Amino acid sequence: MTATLDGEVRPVPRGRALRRFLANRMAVVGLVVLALLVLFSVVGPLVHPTDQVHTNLAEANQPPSAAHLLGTDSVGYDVLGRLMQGGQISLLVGLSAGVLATLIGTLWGATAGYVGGWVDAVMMRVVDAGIAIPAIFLLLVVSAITRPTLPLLILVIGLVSWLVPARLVRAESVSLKTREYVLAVRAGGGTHRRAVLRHIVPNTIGTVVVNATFQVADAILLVAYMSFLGMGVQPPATDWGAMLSSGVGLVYSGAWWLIFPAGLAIVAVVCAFNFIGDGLRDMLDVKGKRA
Amino acid sequence: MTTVSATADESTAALEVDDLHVTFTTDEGDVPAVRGVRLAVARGRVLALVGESGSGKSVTAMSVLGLLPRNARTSGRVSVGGTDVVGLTGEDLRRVRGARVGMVFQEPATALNPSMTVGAQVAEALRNHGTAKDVAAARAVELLTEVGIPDAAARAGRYPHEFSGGQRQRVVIAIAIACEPEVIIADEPTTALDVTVQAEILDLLRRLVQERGAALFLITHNMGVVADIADDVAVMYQGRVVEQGPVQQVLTAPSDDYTARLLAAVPELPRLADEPAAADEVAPADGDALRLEGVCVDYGRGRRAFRAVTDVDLVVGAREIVGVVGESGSGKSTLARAAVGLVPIAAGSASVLGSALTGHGRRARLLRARIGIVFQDPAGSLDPRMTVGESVAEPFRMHPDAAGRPNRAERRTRVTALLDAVRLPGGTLDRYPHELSGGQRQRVALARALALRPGLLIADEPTSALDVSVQQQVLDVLREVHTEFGFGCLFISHDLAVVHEIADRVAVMRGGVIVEHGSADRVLGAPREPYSRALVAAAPSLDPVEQRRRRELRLTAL
Amino acid sequence: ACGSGGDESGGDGSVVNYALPANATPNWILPIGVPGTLATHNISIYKSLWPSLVAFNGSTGEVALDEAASVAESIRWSGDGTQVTLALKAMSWSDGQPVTSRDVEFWFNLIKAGKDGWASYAEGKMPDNVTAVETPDPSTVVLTLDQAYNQQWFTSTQLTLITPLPHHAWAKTSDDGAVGDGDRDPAQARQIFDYLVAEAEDLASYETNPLWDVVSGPFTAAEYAANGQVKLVRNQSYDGTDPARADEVNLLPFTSADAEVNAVRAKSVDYGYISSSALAQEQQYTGLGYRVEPWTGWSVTYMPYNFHHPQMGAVFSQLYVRQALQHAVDQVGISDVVWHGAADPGYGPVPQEPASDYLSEVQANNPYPFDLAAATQLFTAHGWTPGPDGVLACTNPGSGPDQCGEGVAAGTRMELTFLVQSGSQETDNQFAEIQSALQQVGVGVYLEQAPLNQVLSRTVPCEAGDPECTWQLSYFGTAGSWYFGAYPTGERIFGTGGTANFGSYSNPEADALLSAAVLSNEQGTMAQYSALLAQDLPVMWLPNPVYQVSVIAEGLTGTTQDPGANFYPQRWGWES
Amino acid sequence: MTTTTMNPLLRFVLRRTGQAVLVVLLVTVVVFLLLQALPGGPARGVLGQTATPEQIAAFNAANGFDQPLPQQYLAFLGRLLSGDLGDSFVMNQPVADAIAQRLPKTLLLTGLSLVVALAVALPLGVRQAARRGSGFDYSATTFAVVLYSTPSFFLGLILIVVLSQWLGWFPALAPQGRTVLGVLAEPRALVLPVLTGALVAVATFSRYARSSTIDSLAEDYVRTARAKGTPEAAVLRRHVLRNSLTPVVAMLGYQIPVIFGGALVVEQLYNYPGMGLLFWSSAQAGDFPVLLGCVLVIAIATVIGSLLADLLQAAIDPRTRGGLQ
Ligand SMILES: Nc1ncnc2c1ncn2[C@@H]1O[C@H](COP(=O)(O)OP(=O)(O)OP(=O)(O)O)[C@@H](O)[C@H]1O
Ligand SMILES: Nc1ncnc2c1ncn2[C@@H]1O[C@H](COP(=O)(O)OP(=O)(O)OP(=O)(O)O)[C@@H](O)[C@H]1O
Ligand SMILES: [Mg+2]
Ligand SMILES: [Mg+2]
Ligand code: NI
Repeated sequence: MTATLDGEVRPVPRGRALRRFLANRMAVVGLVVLALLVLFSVVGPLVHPTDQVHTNLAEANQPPSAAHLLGTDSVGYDVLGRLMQGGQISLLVGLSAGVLATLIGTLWGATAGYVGGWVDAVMMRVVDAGIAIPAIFLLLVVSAITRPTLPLLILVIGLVSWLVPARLVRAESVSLKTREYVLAVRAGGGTHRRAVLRHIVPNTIGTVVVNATFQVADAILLVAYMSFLGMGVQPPATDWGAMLSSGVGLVYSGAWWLIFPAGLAIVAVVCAFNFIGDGLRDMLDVKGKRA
Repeated sequence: MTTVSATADESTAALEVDDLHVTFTTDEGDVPAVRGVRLAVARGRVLALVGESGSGKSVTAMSVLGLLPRNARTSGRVSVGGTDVVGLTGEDLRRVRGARVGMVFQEPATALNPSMTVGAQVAEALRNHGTAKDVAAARAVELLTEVGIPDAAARAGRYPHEFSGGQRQRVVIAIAIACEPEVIIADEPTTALDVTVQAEILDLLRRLVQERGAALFLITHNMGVVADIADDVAVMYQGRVVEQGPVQQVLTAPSDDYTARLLAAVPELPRLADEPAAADEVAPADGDALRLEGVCVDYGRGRRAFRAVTDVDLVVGAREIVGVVGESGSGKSTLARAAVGLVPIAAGSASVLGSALTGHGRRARLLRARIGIVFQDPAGSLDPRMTVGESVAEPFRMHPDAAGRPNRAERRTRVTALLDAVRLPGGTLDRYPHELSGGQRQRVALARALALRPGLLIADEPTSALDVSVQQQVLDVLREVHTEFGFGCLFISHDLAVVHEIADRVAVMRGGVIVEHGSADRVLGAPREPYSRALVAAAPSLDPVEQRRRRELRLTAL
Repeated sequence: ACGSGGDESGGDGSVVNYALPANATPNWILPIGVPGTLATHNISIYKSLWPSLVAFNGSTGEVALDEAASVAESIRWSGDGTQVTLALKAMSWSDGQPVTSRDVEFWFNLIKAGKDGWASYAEGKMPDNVTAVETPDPSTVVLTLDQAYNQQWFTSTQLTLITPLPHHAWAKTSDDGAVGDGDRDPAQARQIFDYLVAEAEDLASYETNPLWDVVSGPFTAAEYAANGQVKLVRNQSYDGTDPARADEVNLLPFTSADAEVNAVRAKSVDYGYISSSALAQEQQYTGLGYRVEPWTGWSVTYMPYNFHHPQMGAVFSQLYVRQALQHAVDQVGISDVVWHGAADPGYGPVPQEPASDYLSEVQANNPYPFDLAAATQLFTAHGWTPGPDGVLACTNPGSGPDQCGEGVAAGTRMELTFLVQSGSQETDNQFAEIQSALQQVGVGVYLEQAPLNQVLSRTVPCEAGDPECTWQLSYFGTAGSWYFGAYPTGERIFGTGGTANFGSYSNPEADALLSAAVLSNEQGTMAQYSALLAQDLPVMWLPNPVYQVSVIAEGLTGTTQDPGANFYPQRWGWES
Repeated sequence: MTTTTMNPLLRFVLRRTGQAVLVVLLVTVVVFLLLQALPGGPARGVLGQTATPEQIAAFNAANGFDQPLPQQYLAFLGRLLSGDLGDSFVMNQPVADAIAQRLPKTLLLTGLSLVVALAVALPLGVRQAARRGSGFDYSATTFAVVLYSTPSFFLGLILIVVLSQWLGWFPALAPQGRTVLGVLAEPRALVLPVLTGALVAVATFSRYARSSTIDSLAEDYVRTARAKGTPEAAVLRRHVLRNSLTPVVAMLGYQIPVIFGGALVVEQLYNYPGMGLLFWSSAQAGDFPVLLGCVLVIAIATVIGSLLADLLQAAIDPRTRGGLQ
């Protein structure tokens, strides 16, 4: 009787999930775009070396030309080169802070929802309190008492943004923990850790992935807001968010090269992450019926 | 049995399936689930489809209403009352669904919307086809009463998770028959039901067929049910119909080899004795695997509180198999859950393998490692995001010490061996639960429960979705493992024959209390309590003569 | 109101809509400011309701006595310079009562009793320097001073503080209290002062409180909402020399400069502002029917050195260091490129725009022009050599002429932290440029950015041991670091112990000049002072940004922009 | 167990209210400590550069900044209990007045944005999931992501340039009425601010709705619903939507406090002084009483929001109702 299905079902090679990911064409496009952006930011400066340390007021505010493909900004930096340099920071901060926030938030929320009772109450009230203290204010204080460094920046952004995923995941966790497969783990003597990490968290993946992509976008933009408060990256370094927010003031001035390249880069990276997220979701989502 | 002409004109077939092929595209390639099935049911007749678990019965049924998942490719012809439904889409298809063809799904646990009251879900079936809102609501309560939900008016406002497995199944049946469709497709409609309710449901379905001239397409693995209700039988094996014909002929003189094997595997209850036998208390031998004393379980709190189990004493010996039978909703599953601490015990005490099962500490976990559990609903108890292999291997990873710290390869070997033991092919290892048939999932759950050679096995309907031949094999495995390692087992089933076959002792539950218990032979052969007698009498027999006797007995007993 | 307005201003709409600065909401109506209420929009509004006795401002293009706006007809000094006699114009309050010398005396009585609650009070200045106030007749006030002062200074900074208040309506201590001469008793005067301040603290009641209806100015406040919306309408009984030209002036609050620009582009304001970066696109606004006029402030902009900083204080005390740093600031480039021309280079303590007698040649000619080579040269000549990372370090300590200087330890690195106000693109760019230039000289610069309020809170005069003495250089000048009164003395910012001398700069020579500028009438003191500080660099001089870049609807006249950043709504009107 | 007769819902609400008080207290303590961490203190920032040391000392004494921190906090609590939020340092207004003036306006604007966003996002996300992988799905996703990744200050500016400056359809300034009624009197002027607030939220909600709808669509009960002949639209509406709401509702609870921060951009761009701006400017100006008042209001709103979200969630998923007890 074993033969019945043996003929029909070949043993699965590893990388089944990978294939499922690759089957999502948009996800692959996203991955390629992301790779290109990383290349652009990391390898780009080698191909297109520009002085991103010294200002050059004599060459400021130039529209695109052969010498400066994307023109220069208001202190004379080459915008293309600046885009590359800003990309390094934006990508790094966006990714790391997004991952950090998602990790903390997911674990926190899953645990709270799973354990329930007063532990849940305490953990979620902490989240409430965290949400109630507006991030702007925290940033203001942090910026007043520290000197921003890149790791600190990532940490701070991660720490102000884990609250949302925590809430989201907790909501799902509360309903997932009543599923029989979670009961089965508990009844079988599985640790709480296993129930949370292996059963609850993976089943919130759809929400988590969506949120993670938002976190990346948020982190990139938050750096821009933080520069406004004086907690951004230390000049002459820059990031896409800061480039965009400084360019926005020029919207009526026709200096499109100071607005749109940075804006497009942000949109591109967030879109790429989103489609990658969808792909990841497909990869981990076994039930979804793919067309 | 049936007064309607047994030789209805072929052309008036209410449901006709012709050369149906269904192939699933999966990551590992194509799975041909149905290969050229040809079937027909006329109005007023009952066609029973039996066959091996995973042979394509459910897939065939679902293709009628175009409900297969998107990775299925279908070809062939399916017509309902002359209309070809395979090509239908949109509004045309919708008008057939529910109104002309009613469908009862195999797994009732997941078939109901968890966030909608049961009454609303029944009423929706009516409203979809033009019934006014309040009329539909009133009719929904009637339907729920009809399928035997007690206190239907009040319970219509409850949510599915507040119902027992059997009750949910009845809700699904109520939905299917709501619009009095011309064709009723019932996929294992009575698996989760105890025999008394099963009999009532069969009566209900029979009435629908007889009085309203509906055609019933019944998928079941219960040969007793087939004998009881079917006019014609089709036998499926590996995606093909291997034999088809009138019930008498197929059951008594099977022409196909597989059919013969299938029939041979049907367990039979002993003839019901006319007089109850004297009580016999067999004391369990060496120590006990499970001891329940005065256990009470409540659901809800305050005014909504509901006592599901009342003052139950039950002992399962260390090497003993104790069967629990009884009415659907009588608290069997609740008792099992209470035994392993999944629901809190309101009063009384429970001890497992000699110690109380409390907390989540290391000691409790080690104790739990020695408990195997098969939940009633296999679909719900498997993590949808884990492959079968991962699910079955999970106990090894949860209790590496108890499992002897197997590495990856060892785990895989052992999982393969376990799957083999429950007669699942090795290829199942890398599939996800939703890619399996109901019976296959159930066996996965059993394999997982046996993974660590438990000292106590709680098996809640472990074979309800299996065809008798596989069931036979699985029971054999269970017995083998039992004799080899000797564990105590709480075996919950509504299939009295199966219980009789495997259990040493049997407890009969009703309304949350154990009404009778004693040796399997005595309780199932010569029960003392009227309820037990009615229960045993309700169990269908393969033998049409015996079956008639039982039905009469049951009617007098009630 | 429309009927009577037409004759003065002509044109159809005798209404002018004026955009207040972003996030500035008028919230103080009483012409006696208490601390925290001295924003120029508050002052401008109450001055149009209650004009000062003496107005001295730049509303005519140069900073001078504004006779039209003054309540005083004439100012006469006694020979020894210790007595001033002021004659009042024949004017009346809006309720018909005449404006008299008693109203001036009333002001003195209140201020003397409540000076510690008065925001403009500084010890030894008004009213301490007035020993007697006499009112020989209703239209004459004689002030006796404690000593002779520089008359220019006294007129422009002290007399301007005096505002005739409606004694007949305000000299009471409760809403329905009796009006009397209680103010002549200091204790009662204090009660009246407190009562008026308390009434003014109830912003929600401004529109209904009858106190504020008695005005002497060209306008009355028809609306004064808590959200900052103020509507001034012509005071129908005004009989002074500075009547309102428009019937109605709306002062519109804005939440941000962006929102304001949107309103400008929608032509819903007649007098607004744009960002300096928009100067490059001036024609966009002229196309909309506006003139674009940068509003230069009577101010200087700078970054104080903290001479008491525990490590760097000694370094900053070296003049050559300050000279080198100043050489690295490309003021012309920054003004033109970064500020798009909306800033003027500033080389010393006296505002350079508009030109005045106070400005010295030395300052005007910039003693330390942008010259990186000179900067480098100054460092190398004083024992600083670049380390492996390019940052200069003191390798030749000592106080000799070619050594680092007194107190500068060997190995001290030329690494500076600038505490800089955040939130302005121009400021960011300016410091990017300065950082880049200094880096080429071998000076490492760390830019620590924080909101203005933070910067101000942290920039305090301190002693080396104090915990708050951590700042080195501090910038709070996005809108100009310091606005002067009409007479630009800097005793408060550069005088030893001055309240706003954040960096604790101390130079006896400068102190002497500063006190002379206040006390003597000798010509040229201010210019001397200007030359001295332009050379001694008490702070790092930086380009002085304009107050705002105004856009003014074509046809709106009377909009000469006062460098003191006050506005005069009564002068605004439409060309016929 | 003694209160078994009490309505579980009521008990839940009561208990959560108790917790809410604790959260609010916790928040005020944290904020108090953070304020203390700000170097320099507010005096110079509030009084300006021209303030004399005497004025600064007087300011600090008047506001109790010269007292030890616990004492300051207790004084604050004491005032709070008597319903007094104190007076703003810079606005010449009691804090309660300032908040009372702006809170309704902010609630109005953001409430409208939220409603618009939900009305668009839910159907959009559900439809996307139903047609997963189609061109419609991809373009809607791209659209949502582009919207989301465009900072709202930029998005708002683009809306203004296009819809107001070029096309002249809507004014670029929000209604300037002083009261909520005054605001409502200018519906046309409300369009752009509401749209700006809504667009970002549309992106967020539609993505979550899509994701969880995909999960729900794969459930067996959807098959059951179809088998009874439920029209596809009703399947989505009755069976799928509700079970997909979990993350959206969780977001919603969080959205209430976000309103105050997120409204800032809209308020700045469209000249609509509300809570966001109040908080922002008081944080920038060191206006501690207003800051504390805002934080208090935000904390209360947060707790109410998360309470409502939890209640809503229980209403949506009866399985979790046990959690209420
Ligand atoms: N979505 C799917 N993807 C891939 N294979 C599937 C899928 N659904 C079902 N199958 C396979 O199709 C075959 C037929 O399944 P079906 O559910 O029809 O079995 P069945 O006869 O109803 O069995 P049972 O009695 O156990 O319910 C099985 O081998 C099953 O594994
Ligand atoms: N979570 C719950 N909340 C409220 N009532 C419940 C809940 N679970 C079960 N019940 C009720 O408790 C009773 C016993 O349920 P249980 O599941 O133990 O029955 P069972 O004997 O296993 O029935 P079946 O054979 O149909 O599976 C039923 O009446 C059921 O409706
Ligand atoms: Mg099946
Ligand atoms: Mg059960
Ligand atoms: Ni525990």
